[in-house]
Amino acid sequence: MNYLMRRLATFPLVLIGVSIVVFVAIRMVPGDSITAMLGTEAGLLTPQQRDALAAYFGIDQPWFIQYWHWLLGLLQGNFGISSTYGKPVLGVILERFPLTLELALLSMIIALVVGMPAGVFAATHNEKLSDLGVRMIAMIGQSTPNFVLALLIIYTLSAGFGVLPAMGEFSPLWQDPLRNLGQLLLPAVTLGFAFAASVTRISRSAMLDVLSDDYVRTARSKGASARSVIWRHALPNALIPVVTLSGIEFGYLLGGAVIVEQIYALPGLGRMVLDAILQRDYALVQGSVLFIALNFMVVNLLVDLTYVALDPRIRLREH
Amino acid sequence: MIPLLSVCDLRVGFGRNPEANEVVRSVSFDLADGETLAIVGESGSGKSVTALSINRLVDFGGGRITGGSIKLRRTDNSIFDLTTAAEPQLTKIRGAEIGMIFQEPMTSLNPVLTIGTQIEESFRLHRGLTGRQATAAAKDALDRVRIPDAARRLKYTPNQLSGGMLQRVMIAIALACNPRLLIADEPTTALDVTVQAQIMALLAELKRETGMSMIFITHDIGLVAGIADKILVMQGGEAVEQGELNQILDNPQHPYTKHLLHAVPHFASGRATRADGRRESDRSTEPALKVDGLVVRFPVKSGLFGRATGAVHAVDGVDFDLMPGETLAIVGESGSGKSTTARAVLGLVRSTRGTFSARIRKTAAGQGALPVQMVFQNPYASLNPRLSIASILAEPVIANGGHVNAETRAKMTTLLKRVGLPENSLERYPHEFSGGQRQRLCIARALMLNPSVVVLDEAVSALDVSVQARVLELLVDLQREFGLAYLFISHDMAVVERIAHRIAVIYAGQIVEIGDATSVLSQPKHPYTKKLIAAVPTIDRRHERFELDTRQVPSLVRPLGFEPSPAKWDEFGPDHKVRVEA
Amino acid sequence: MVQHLSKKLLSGMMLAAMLGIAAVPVQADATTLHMAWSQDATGLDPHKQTAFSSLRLLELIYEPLVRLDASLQIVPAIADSWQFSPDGKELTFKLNPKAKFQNGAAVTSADVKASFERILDEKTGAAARANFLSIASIDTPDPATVVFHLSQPDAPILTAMSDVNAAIVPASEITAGSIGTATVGSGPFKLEKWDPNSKEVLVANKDWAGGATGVDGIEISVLPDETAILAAMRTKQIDFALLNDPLVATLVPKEASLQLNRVPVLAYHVLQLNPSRKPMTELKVRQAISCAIDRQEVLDTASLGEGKVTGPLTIPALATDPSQLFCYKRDVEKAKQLMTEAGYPDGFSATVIGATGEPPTAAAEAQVIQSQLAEIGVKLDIRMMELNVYVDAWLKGDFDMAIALNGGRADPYTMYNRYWTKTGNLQKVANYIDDTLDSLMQKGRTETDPAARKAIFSDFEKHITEMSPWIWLYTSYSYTAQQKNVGGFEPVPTGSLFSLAKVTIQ
Amino acid sequence: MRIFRGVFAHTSGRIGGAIVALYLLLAFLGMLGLTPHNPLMQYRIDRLHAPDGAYWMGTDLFGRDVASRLMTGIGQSFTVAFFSVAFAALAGTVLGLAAAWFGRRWDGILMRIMDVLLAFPAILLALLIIAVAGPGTWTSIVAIAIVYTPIFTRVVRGPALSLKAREFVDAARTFGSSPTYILTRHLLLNLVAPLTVQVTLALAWALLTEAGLSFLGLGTQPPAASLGLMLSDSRNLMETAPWLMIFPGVTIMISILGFNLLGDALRDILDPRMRRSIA
Repeated sequence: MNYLMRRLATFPLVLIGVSIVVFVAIRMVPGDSITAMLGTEAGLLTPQQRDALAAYFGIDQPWFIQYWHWLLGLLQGNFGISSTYGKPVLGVILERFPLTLELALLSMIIALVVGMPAGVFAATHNEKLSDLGVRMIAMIGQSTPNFVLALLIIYTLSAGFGVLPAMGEFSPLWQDPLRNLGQLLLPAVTLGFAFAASVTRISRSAMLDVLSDDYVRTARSKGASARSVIWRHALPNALIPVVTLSGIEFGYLLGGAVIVEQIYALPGLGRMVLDAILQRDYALVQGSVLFIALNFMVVNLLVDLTYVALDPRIRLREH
Repeated sequence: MIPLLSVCDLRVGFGRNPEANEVVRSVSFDLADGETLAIVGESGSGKSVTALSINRLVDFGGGRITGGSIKLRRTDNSIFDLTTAAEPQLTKIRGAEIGMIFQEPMTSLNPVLTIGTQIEESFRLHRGLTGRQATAAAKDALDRVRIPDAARRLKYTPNQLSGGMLQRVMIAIALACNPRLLIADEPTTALDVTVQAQIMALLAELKRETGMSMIFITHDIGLVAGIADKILVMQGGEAVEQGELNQILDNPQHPYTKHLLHAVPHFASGRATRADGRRESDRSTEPALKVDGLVVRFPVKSGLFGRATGAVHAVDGVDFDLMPGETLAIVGESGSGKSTTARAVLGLVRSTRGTFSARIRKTAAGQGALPVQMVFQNPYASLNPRLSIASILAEPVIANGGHVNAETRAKMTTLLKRVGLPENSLERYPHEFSGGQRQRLCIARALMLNPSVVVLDEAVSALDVSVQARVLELLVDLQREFGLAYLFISHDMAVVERIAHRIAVIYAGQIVEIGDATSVLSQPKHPYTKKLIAAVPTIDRRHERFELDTRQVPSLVRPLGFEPSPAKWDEFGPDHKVRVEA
Repeated sequence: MVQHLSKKLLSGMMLAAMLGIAAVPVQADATTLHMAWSQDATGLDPHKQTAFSSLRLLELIYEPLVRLDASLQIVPAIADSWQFSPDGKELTFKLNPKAKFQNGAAVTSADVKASFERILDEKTGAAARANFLSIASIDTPDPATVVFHLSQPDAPILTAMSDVNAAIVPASEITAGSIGTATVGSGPFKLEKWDPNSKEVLVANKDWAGGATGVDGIEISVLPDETAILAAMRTKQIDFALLNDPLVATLVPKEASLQLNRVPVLAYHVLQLNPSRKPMTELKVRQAISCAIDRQEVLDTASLGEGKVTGPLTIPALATDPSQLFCYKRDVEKAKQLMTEAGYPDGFSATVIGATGEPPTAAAEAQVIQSQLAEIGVKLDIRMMELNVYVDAWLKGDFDMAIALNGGRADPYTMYNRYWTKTGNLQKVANYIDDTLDSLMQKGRTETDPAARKAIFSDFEKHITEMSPWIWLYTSYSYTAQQKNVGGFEPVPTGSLFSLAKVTIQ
Repeated sequence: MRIFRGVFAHTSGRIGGAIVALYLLLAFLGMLGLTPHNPLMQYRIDRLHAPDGAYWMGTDLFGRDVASRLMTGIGQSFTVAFFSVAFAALAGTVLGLAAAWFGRRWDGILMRIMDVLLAFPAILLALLIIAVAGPGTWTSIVAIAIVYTPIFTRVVRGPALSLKAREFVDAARTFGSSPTYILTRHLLLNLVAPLTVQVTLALAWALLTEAGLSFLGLGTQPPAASLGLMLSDSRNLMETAPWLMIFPGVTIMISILGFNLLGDALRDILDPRMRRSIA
């Protein structure tokens, strides 16, 4: 409990760090909301017009004053107004978040459902031909850039089979589950492929480590069968690295998968932030980076809590 | 009567070519019902591999039985050859007919499962018990190994129990289905001496209760005196001698057995202490090291802001002095504060209070000298694996502003030769040396700076018994030659007896008894010292029955500001005093 | 058990996916046009937005007083008719009495006046204000009549008024300050939903003065990857799409069910030199660069030949045959000669900037030019930048050379006065002006006789290509792709999608 | 030397080592200009030429030889990967050692800063850095390096903390060895093994990241070739000229495969945990 409180107490600190970095960085990037809206036509503006637009976009003051106002707003739960969406930032983020969350979850499910059994299989067939096969596939999975895989999938499906997941508008799971799954399955497979490969590799090596541990020998000395040794005794102990990896990967996915969202035209967080940066939608960039960072930290905390649930030896301590 | 187990010409090999890589060569023995066979040997003797071959767990460690037979008489009196059995048959025999316990109770239990689940599994596998029945059986099993409050402990996970408790749990698991054969592979090596005595007592009692046979594997021939009927001595993969207990102990034939019995330290209740270098009574010389009122406390923090709410009183008011050429042994069990005392003397932990004074002796010009040096317990961890021996030996010199010149090199070579290492060692790396050799390196390194005091923190504990003896000899020689004072930290009474002039017994951070080695060992006065000495296995005490004692070491965590009451001492003889317990 | 379960779960998911995929092409609502583009509108204020996609979207919602047809002739929109006074200083519009805003109110002269006053108000920040600076005052004699009083004769102002940046918005919305959040136009479609960078939903405006629309609605999806747009068209998810990249567009005709529409546009690809930077300060250096570039090859490589080599004037009615312009036929020898004369026989090094993906051919153009200029010893360093970063550098004139795709206008004065007049807002980007250019532009502005104007601008074109501050390269096509059952779309050089109002689906 | 022998004795080490060596050779030849054609030469009449005897892997949109560009592209991609990982490893090592050594407050501050960097979505962090500094080889290197620094910091800090508690460090303190000596000889020297493994695996990731950045137009600048840039340039020509995607795609996959295999082998050889179980 204390640990939890202390971990949570570091959150604001890190978030303030993240927000300052993003606040300054995005303002250091040449170009601003005005050029983002007007492009080269911005050159036609008179100084008065520019000032009026700067005031409109709220970028007419030094950055630290802007930051102060933004921080004050944040304390009241106000993330600001997105200049492209003309809506409160938090609302925009929350609209995009379900897709990103679902995509991340689906990818992780695919990765775990495929990767863990494959890893266990490879570990129990250590150095046999089947192990080498699994490892080779996993290696290829880890080595394929996801945009290559995405483009190949899209091309094969549309040119070869004349089908394609619905693009553009996203159907939330609770509105049209079938359409939703149809939309997200292929992106999830695209992301899940490399993810599954990592899970395979890490569960294989974790299993190999664990299988040489003393308590596995104890289990065998009790007369436990090979299957029971693997699934009951070894696997729970091999889960920690798998959880760590999945947690990190999941945390990253919650930040949005920019490239895959771009190719599959999914309105997720990643593309939203990218567009927000390109359109110099400062409030949206700040809000969403903060949101993503918070998610990442929460996922990390959950991973740590999972450790405790998985392994009673682990006590929650700093570091 | 057909023996329960008959091992004949057993050969076991490892690797891709097991025939060429045999670690057990032609071992044969018989074991009758209710009999206990002790297999004694040092590391690499093949004793554990022999044991693991019996229930064929050796298969999972990459080993293969390359020849011979292991015949087990099953419950229905049929004879079954384990060497050719298939895995499904073996799973029926393991646990049901052959139980096994291992050296490291801390790692031998599955850390993520409750001990209840782990005990129940045996009943589930071999008795078909499930649910409440299994739980009840598990509770009975814990009761049987004398674990108090068994019902509650079933829900514990291994990390919540001490090593001794865990070894009892292991025994409960191994004996759950009343196997007729128990293989115990160094079951007490990782445990404190008093806990070891408890486990030995328990095993002896259970054996009497159940009439099972036992194979007891150990490196400590003294330990088996109390429990074995027969002894098999192994060396280099071969059985060099076997026979009845008394015959082996009293009339050994093989030179190796003799060596084990005589050259190796065995506890002799103060009869084997050193005759040389006794403390002189006039006390005119200045001590090499004097420790006064040493206190080491570690804050216990809790709460959101990590405020200290208490302190672990690791060392709580320790005083002693150490004369040049003298060895003071500090003995105690794990957690008693003996290592912390040593580390505080070296400045590795910050002492909360207390003073040290160490005598700096005159050294050759240009070479700085730190008066106190240390040799650590684990020779594998105390040498940086990435540095050559030359760099390792040069480090203390460099650290004290010296240079690696011809003089330094000459000193290195001399010291290496003096500690008995080959001359070409300088260019080699630690991994090329055995444990004993590494410990010699550590000693040489400690001597590079001409210290007046060497702290030896369990310096021989990690070594094989015969190596131990030789390193102890070296230490004694060096002490005489250089007039070194040793602060010798150890839990092992037999070792302490061989090297100490004086002994300080430490318990819960305080010295409870200190004095002349012979006096303390032969006439212990403090109850804790008595208990400690009583627990030490010796060849002399054959078939002695130990009392079971389940008391735990008291907690050292005290509230903030707690101060122990000042010590009162009873004097027994000229150099022997004992703390008076309040 | 675990393996078994997971297999079941997987096959269930696969099934669901297949169903989901299969369900998509079957569209129940046949009169909705499913459209896709790769870049979304950036905002909804018709006076402020200048991005291509924003204009294309707003054109369907808002109407200006007049608009341009496919041959760039001015045709009625909100205004039925218009008239310049003889001295050219008064412009009178008669409004279409049927014109109605989507809130039901009629479009009146007061709305027109309010709209233009909003554009002219510096607080609005309307970029188009620069085109209307000659408006001295606006009179509204009656609800259907608007009179613009001009401070000087301004022939191009009418063309400028055809832009959606001069759209007429309700005066009431201006007062309410809701322009840009609520979209109340008088155009053929109403914006029902806008989910930026994802989707727009447009529904037909039943009250539109132009009559009934061909479809009941348009759903625009943003598919950022054009390859994916093509893939979506193959599977009939999308009926109509806007394409930017000629590499993708040229694949469309290979699909039997798809049709590619292309039309030469007014926008031009150009290599902008910065004559304020050495050695581009030297006329001969600039001319050498012009001579060293094979414009046709740039076009052939970067755009797969999809386009036409052009001079500065891209308006078909005014354009000069490029072969008559200075060095439009590559002449490396002459270029080398010029370089030597300018004192750079060994060439020089310079940096060329370009915007990533804007246009998609920018990087390719830069690379071809780099390779061509290498032949006369000019070592180009290419720096591709994110669009906004590029715009920032471009507006500051902070570049040696820039690859650009600059927008065209139906009137040459509106198109170029910002660069090539002494008072042009973007003089600091162009960094080159001479008296000839300035006076030709001023003459062109006031001249109303088409033949005389053509002569003036022809001189302008010849002069500027010879001075070579910029190297005009080519105009490309605007591409739209459609299913063959979509009918009635008429592409126009401005890139306007206004004719979607009359598109039908068979 | 021991490592080389170890790699050679290890099956996947042999394959991985061979792949990496082959790539280095190709990159080296590319740098020396020993390519079948000039990688920048635009053979205008042979634009989008399918692979044949003259152009083994075909030509691109500009008529440049794909095989030659791949050779220099490998050099470019490897340069980005090597330098970014080197910088990240260097910075991570210094920071990780500092955090472990100074402990307490400094550890807290440093690790919070790393948390800030880690909590930032990696690709966005790279994107912002590149947007601020302008794209280019060095910017990519710095961006990728910054993204990886916290990872290396963690990789170093953990083992450094446990090394700090090892007996040979205690021993060094009892001699009075200077912190510099302990940090370099006792900590750093023993961190070489885990760092080597992490570096090899990070190289694979850096190659992928470079490809991703190029896909977003933020990586290597034309006309220089990098594997990622070639791949991303090919996407709209996937149907017209599939070889433009296939060859760089396969090249990048095999290179990452090579680093992964090598990394696995090094882990097997260098990881004391693995060695213990073999012994």
